[in-house]
Amino acid sequence: MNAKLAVLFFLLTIGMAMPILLGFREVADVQLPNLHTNYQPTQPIPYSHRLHAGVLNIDCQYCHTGADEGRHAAIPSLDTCWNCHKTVKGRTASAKESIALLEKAYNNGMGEGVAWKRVHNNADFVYFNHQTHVRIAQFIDADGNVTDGIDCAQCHGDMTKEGVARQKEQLTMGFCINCHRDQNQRHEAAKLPARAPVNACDACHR
Amino acid sequence: MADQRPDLFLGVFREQDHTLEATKACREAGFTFYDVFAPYAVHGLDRAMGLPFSKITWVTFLCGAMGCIIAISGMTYVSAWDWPLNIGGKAPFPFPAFVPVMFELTVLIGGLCTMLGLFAMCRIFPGKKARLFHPRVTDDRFVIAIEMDEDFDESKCREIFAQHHAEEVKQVGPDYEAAVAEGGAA
Amino acid sequence: MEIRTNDAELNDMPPELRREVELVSKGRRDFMKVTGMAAMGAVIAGCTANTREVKPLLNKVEGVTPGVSYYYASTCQGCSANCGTLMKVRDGRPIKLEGNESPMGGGLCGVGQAQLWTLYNPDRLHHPVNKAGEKVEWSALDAAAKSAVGAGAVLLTGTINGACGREIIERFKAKGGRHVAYDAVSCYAIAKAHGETHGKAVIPRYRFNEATVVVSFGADFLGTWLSPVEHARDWATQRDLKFGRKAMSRLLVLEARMSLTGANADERFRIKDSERGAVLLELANRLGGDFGAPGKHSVDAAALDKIAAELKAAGRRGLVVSGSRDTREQKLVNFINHKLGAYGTTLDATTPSQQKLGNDDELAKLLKDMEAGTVKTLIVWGVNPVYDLPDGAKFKELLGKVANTIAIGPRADETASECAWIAAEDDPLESWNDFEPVKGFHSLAQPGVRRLWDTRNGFTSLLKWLGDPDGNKEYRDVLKTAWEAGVLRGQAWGSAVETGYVNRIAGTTQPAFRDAAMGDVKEAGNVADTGALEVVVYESYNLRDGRHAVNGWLHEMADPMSRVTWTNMAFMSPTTMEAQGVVEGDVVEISADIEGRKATCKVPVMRQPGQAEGTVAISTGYGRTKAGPIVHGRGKEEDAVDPDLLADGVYAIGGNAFPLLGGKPVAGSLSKTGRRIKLAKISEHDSQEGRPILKQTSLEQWLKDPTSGNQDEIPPVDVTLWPRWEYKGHKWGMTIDLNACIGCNACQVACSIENNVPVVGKDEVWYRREMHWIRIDTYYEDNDGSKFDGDLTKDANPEVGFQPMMCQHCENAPCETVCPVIATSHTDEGLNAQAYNRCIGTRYCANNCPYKVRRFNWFRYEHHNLTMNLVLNPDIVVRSRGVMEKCSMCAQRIYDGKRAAALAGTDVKDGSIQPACAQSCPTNAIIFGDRNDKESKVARLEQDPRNYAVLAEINTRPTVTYLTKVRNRPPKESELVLERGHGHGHEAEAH
Amino acid sequence: MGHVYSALRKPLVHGDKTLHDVTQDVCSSIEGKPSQLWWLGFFGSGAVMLMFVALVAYELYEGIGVWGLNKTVGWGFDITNFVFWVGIGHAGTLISAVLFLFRQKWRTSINRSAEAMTLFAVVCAGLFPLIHMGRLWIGFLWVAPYPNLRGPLWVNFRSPLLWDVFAISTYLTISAVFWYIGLIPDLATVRDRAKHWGRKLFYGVLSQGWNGSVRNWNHYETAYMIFAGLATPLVFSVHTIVSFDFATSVIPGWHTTIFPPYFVAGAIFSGFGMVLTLLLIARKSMRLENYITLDHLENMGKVIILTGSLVGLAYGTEFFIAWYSGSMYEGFAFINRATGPFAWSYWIMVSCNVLSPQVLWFKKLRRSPMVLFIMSIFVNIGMWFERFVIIVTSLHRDYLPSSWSYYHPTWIEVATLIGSFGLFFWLFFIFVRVMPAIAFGEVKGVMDMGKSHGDHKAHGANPEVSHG
Repeated sequence: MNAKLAVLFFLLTIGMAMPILLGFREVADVQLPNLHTNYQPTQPIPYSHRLHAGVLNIDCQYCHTGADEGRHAAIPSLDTCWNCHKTVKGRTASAKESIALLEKAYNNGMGEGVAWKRVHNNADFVYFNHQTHVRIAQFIDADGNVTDGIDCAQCHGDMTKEGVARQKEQLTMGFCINCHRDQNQRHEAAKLPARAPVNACDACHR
Repeated sequence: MADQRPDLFLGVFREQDHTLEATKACREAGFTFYDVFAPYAVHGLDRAMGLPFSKITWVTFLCGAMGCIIAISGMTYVSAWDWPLNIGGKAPFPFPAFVPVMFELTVLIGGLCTMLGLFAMCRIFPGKKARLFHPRVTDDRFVIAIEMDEDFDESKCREIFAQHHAEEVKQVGPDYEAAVAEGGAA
Repeated sequence: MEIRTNDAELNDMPPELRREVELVSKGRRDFMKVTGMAAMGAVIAGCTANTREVKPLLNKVEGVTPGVSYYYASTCQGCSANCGTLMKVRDGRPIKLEGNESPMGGGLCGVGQAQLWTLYNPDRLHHPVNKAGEKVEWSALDAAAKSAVGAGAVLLTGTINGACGREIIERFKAKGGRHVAYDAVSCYAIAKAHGETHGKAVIPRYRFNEATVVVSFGADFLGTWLSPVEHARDWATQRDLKFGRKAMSRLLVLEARMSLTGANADERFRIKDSERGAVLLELANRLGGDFGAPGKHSVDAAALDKIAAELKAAGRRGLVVSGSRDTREQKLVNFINHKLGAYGTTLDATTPSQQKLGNDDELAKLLKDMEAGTVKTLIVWGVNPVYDLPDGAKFKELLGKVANTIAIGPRADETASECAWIAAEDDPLESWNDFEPVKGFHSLAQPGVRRLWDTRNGFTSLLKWLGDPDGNKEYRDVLKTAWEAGVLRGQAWGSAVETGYVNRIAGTTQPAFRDAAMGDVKEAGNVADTGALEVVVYESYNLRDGRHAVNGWLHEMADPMSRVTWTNMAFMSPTTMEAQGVVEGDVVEISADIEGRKATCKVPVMRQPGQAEGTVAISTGYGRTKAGPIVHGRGKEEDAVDPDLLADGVYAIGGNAFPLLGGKPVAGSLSKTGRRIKLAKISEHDSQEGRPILKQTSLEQWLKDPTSGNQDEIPPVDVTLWPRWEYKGHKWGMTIDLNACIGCNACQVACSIENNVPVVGKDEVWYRREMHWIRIDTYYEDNDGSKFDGDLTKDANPEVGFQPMMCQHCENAPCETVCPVIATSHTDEGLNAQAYNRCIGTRYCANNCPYKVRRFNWFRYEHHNLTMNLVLNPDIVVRSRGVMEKCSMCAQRIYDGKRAAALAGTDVKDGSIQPACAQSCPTNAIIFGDRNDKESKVARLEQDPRNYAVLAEINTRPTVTYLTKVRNRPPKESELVLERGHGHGHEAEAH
Repeated sequence: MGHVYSALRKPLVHGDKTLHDVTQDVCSSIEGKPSQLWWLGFFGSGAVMLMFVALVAYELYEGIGVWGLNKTVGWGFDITNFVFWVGIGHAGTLISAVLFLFRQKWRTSINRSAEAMTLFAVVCAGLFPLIHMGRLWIGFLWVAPYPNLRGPLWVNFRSPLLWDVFAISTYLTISAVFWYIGLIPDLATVRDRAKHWGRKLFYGVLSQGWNGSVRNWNHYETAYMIFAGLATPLVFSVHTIVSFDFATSVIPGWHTTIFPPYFVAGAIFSGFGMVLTLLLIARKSMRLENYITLDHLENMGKVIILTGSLVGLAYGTEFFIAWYSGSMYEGFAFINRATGPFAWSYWIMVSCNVLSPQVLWFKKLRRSPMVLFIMSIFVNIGMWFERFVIIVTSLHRDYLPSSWSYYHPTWIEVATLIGSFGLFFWLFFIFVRVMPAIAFGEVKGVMDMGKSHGDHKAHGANPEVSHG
């Protein structure tokens, strides 16, 4: 009886300590916006990546032009949309509705614009440059295939399968640094210059 | 279980020297000690009862060694294996820098485990009800509790107790859990 | 409203500024819409944590990618020098100003770079106002002005030298108007003297790169005089001993106060201003003049003989300059330069400087007319006479006699607020303009941002009031038309805008010297003694003539000599202080009787070793009363000024010295106010205590032994427990040539702007908590180069050395070892990186830094002002409270440079990456590069015997190294002729 | 097994006490109603403690800038207080553990309160590194090596500050365990005397059903000795590691190999000073003259003069080595200590730590509680200033003269120091009301010492023994 009580007590103590130990990582990081996997806010216009990027096979950088040119991939300006939707008015009722929303927002360049909700939010103290990753970096996959530029899907998931944009990965430091290390190892294995900064805090934090 | 346990024969003493001598005498007489109770650590009483040295030293040694190993392996993993950063131009495995933490973790884990080991060996834990064979056994009374088994000789025992100025001699039944006073006022 | 920080806990804060890039991309002219949208986004985002809104543009702006910086050439209007600038424009807003390499120089001083503060400071006029400060409509103002402008109207301005600008002034004159220009800190005496001696009233262009011996009589040409950045760069080319150069020029300075130029002098004589004429006269006598006996002065004859001999030996490569406001003294200077044959080499009167076109005589006439009541309309533009005229109080009175007063300006300053109307003017960074700082060199200014508020170009206002049709055009178009007509000569307008300047400098024969003009110079050599206390008023290094009193960066840029911020001071030599019975910090009233006018100025006393005895030097620019809340000396607006100080008439940021400015040397008197204030110093100690920190030698020694001055008593022993880390790719390094550093602080301001370093205010600086990542250490040394014992009363004429000090990026960094959380570690490219967001603020690293270059965020410094926050660099985080920060060697620029090289498919070229400090340095003292690239400058300089690391003996192995300072100390009689062969000047030019 | 002590030894407990008297004497202070003096002390120190809390809250809200630190002097009162309190915390464990191992039986009457003092001093000490961090709210998490989302980023085991984290937390834990283990039998006594159910429950839970079994005493005594054995190197290691904060740095005046023994001697010195202060107050106010005898005080006086002289020797050695090293920075740092802007603090330190203990060479003064009390206050002040001198005067003028500066502490820092004393005494007042302040279980074990053997009926007073 007493022995049982003793065991119970010790289990209780450990049981109480565990959430505290586990809580450490949560408390420290829970507020970071970059952890929201499956974050899929309702957008003012229910734009479908599956339709545009998947079915219609439009290249990511047709709209997200900045990814190739600078730090920000950027949400396209509305004239990019209007370029096609001037003529493409949609077949289904929901598509027509969405395009009408776009038309209203754009209004021949005089509209109110669209306030999209950001899906991928890196913490502010992290510097990330799309151009470096999309245009300069070399990517080697697990099978050793080398590609110039990293496919958007590596971080953003396969948007051709998503409707409204959704966050796939937890964009944590661990996510970044582990990829950098893997890539450097694969580059070294392939006798290519390993250029992903690993031991360089100032690459992202400055 | 309780019905199989023998009755206990108790002698209550006021002086540590009397208790010590009585204990020795009881042991010479070949009685089985249930236990001896004292308000403070009386030197030699444990040996007089024939108790061996405590094994708790092993707990300390093993757990302390474990603490040291945890420290050195953990620090090596963190500093030299998981991410060998260049910090102040020092090597990824700067052993001298690890010594303080190795020592501290040895002491910490060794110490904490000793505490837990002590509680386990003494079978005490918070909430356990104290079983007192005399209300003032934690104040100024000493109690010798002899198991009334086949080696027990009551008259001899009474004689020993009386010889050593026992204040009180009594027998408690096999269900002594209920017979003894629980922790409380004198 | 907060700006985003590196603080994880604050991540639900509005994202408007760090993330505004997606909102912004309408190009640099659609700014207002963008700020409006950003603010809206902030409000929305503030309500729901972790939901951030992105509002893209309606139409993409061609050629502009969000988040990418573009550079635009322009012209600095921070002072009269009109240096070329490059504006770094990011998402429609300028975030950094840099020097534009041109025949006029390169690099940009601290004042020029700090102009961004003036642009974004919301404390300027947002719309036209009337005298009561009420908002008025442009139409009402225009109507009133139009009726007033015409015959008899007077336009009072500063220097206007642009081709288009002057043409518009001509149009104003053509309508019967009269134009009066003056400079608050005038060089009119030089022009006037040249008018008499050469028949051309011009200020010549000085070419210090041609001079091997420069003698300056109080002309602070490295600090503030005429075109300091250009002069500093030119002068430094003659001081360069890198890469095999073996000769350097001599600089001799005769002055009363210790100026930046004096601090860099090889030989310095302390003379009062009242002695200057006499010394000049005697020197002129020795160089072929015969102007009679000079008055008493303190320079002994042998020294003057030497100076004369040196100048003679230098011949046409000699140069004498003077900051005197006395025409006769300037004539003596002209005489000497003429005798040396310097016209045509070291100074050029045919392509004169047009940086100071003010005419003091006309100003005096205007004042007389105003007094007489004949001026009916006065337009004041770009000047602040109530503050900066010696008798500003009288001008204020006279303004009352003028029927129509209109001010054109960005602020309701002391003068504008007395005018009936203020036509709110654009900030220079919002408007088009043109300049011709040197005859034939045309420089364009273009806007970097759409107008923030409802303001207007000053020329447009003027044209509108003249009824000129050009008034309805964009000023850019007016400018373009004018340039196409006069300047471009067929060159495309676009290319001119791209380069920022058009160079049409063409010299002709120098005008002949007229000996007849020298008739009255004898009087200049016989000035009456000014007694116990002569007042020297000089232009301050940061606020200049007072127009930058609104600028926090400049307030916190320390005076290079005293390291004091946020105030001007009454500088006196320790002996004079003793004689006057004052100590440092005493607030004193300096008063003088100048031509019947009583003038006073209340300032705290500061000791200045090396100043002439019996003088007190006070800088201009301070004591502004209508320059916004910043005059309270605080970084924060809400803190009021200490009421006790106000009651005493002492503003926390000093007193106005302009009233003490006289045409002749001013005899002053000192009275104590009984108050003592705390001086906010960046550095308290003057001496390096004999420590080998700023290593130096003399040219003579160095020629004998190139390692002289750089021999350690105990050479550092390279002891290590572990093998060194190898740096395989790049290994960034920096070398600072102490010979080139003149202590101007341009690097410090550049760094603060590039890296979002906060301004902390006077009290915090007093606590020694300024945040500068780079500082200039000023050390005073005994004149013989021995240890300066700190007893300033004994060392009357010390030598001065400047040493830029920033994070040394030590290989064995003491700071890294002690950080418990790896907030700072070494990168693979040899830099000491600080991850602010990881820092928990134990400050152990700062304690353990032998160079004391780490800065802690003691509070959450001010970033609450949305408009001011537009200046922040989006590539750099704003550090949170409780976080350590320090120089990152501009990591953002290094990565940008590497990215650019990768895009081009090349290796990083030496010199293609420039940290902000190196970029801004007018003298190229800071050299950055890859130590692993054996061809790079830094790697080559590692072999230079002058190369050393500060505190090498503690084995921190810094990657920042210094080159020993070489002083060209007075030569012995026999060695007067140094290596001054022919082709010397060409060699300098090649640099 | 004998406890045949020499009759020549002086008794450790005075007065004519039986075992029950001891229990009665000690327990009465926690069983009756508290005295007015206690209430005064409790609320007085509580108010100061609240001031401490308020000031810390203000500092955390505004930023470290409310203190007078600057770019040159990054540590001032905060770390001075930390080292000071850690030093104080050393005497308790030392008295408990080291004297236990050396079989110094006189420790029994003071070890309990000394251990409690250790604990509270370490609590006060541990707070200062926490509140001196710029971002406390994440700092206390990030110094712990736990798996996190930052991938392979852990903590820096090269940093002495991290060693500190481990040392201080280990020390606090082991001290608390040691203290608690010692308390268990005494708590059982209190439990068995308790009448109120709440007290029964409280002491019952804490005493874990201890019933005086000799089988348990057997384990207990071994474990206690192990703890003493663990705590003794620990106590030396803690201040050694604290000294590493300075000794492993590059700052002249800090970078000194003498620091570990010097700090340990200083810690013992200051700890005994504080123990003496507290004991003398407790002895007088709680009438414990029979338990804390003049002999105890004299012994402590001897320890103080020993450690004080060690500290004095260290001061001299530092100067010698600074000169002998030939390093201009090192030499300057020490000359600056004695003659620079902070010379006043140096001379306060020297006079309090080296000069004032010299009076204890005289036996008469050593046995005078008043002299000892005044002296102990001097030692406390002097040892605080020792840390101040080491930290501030070394920092304020280090390598580059351009960065030299003065440190102007603000009233907030001074009040925070005073507030930490409030916290310390507040905890101590709670302790003396709640826990048996004297380890009577151990006192009972040494009561026979120096008493005549043979009379078993009553421990009568021995007329041959003077009561001092």
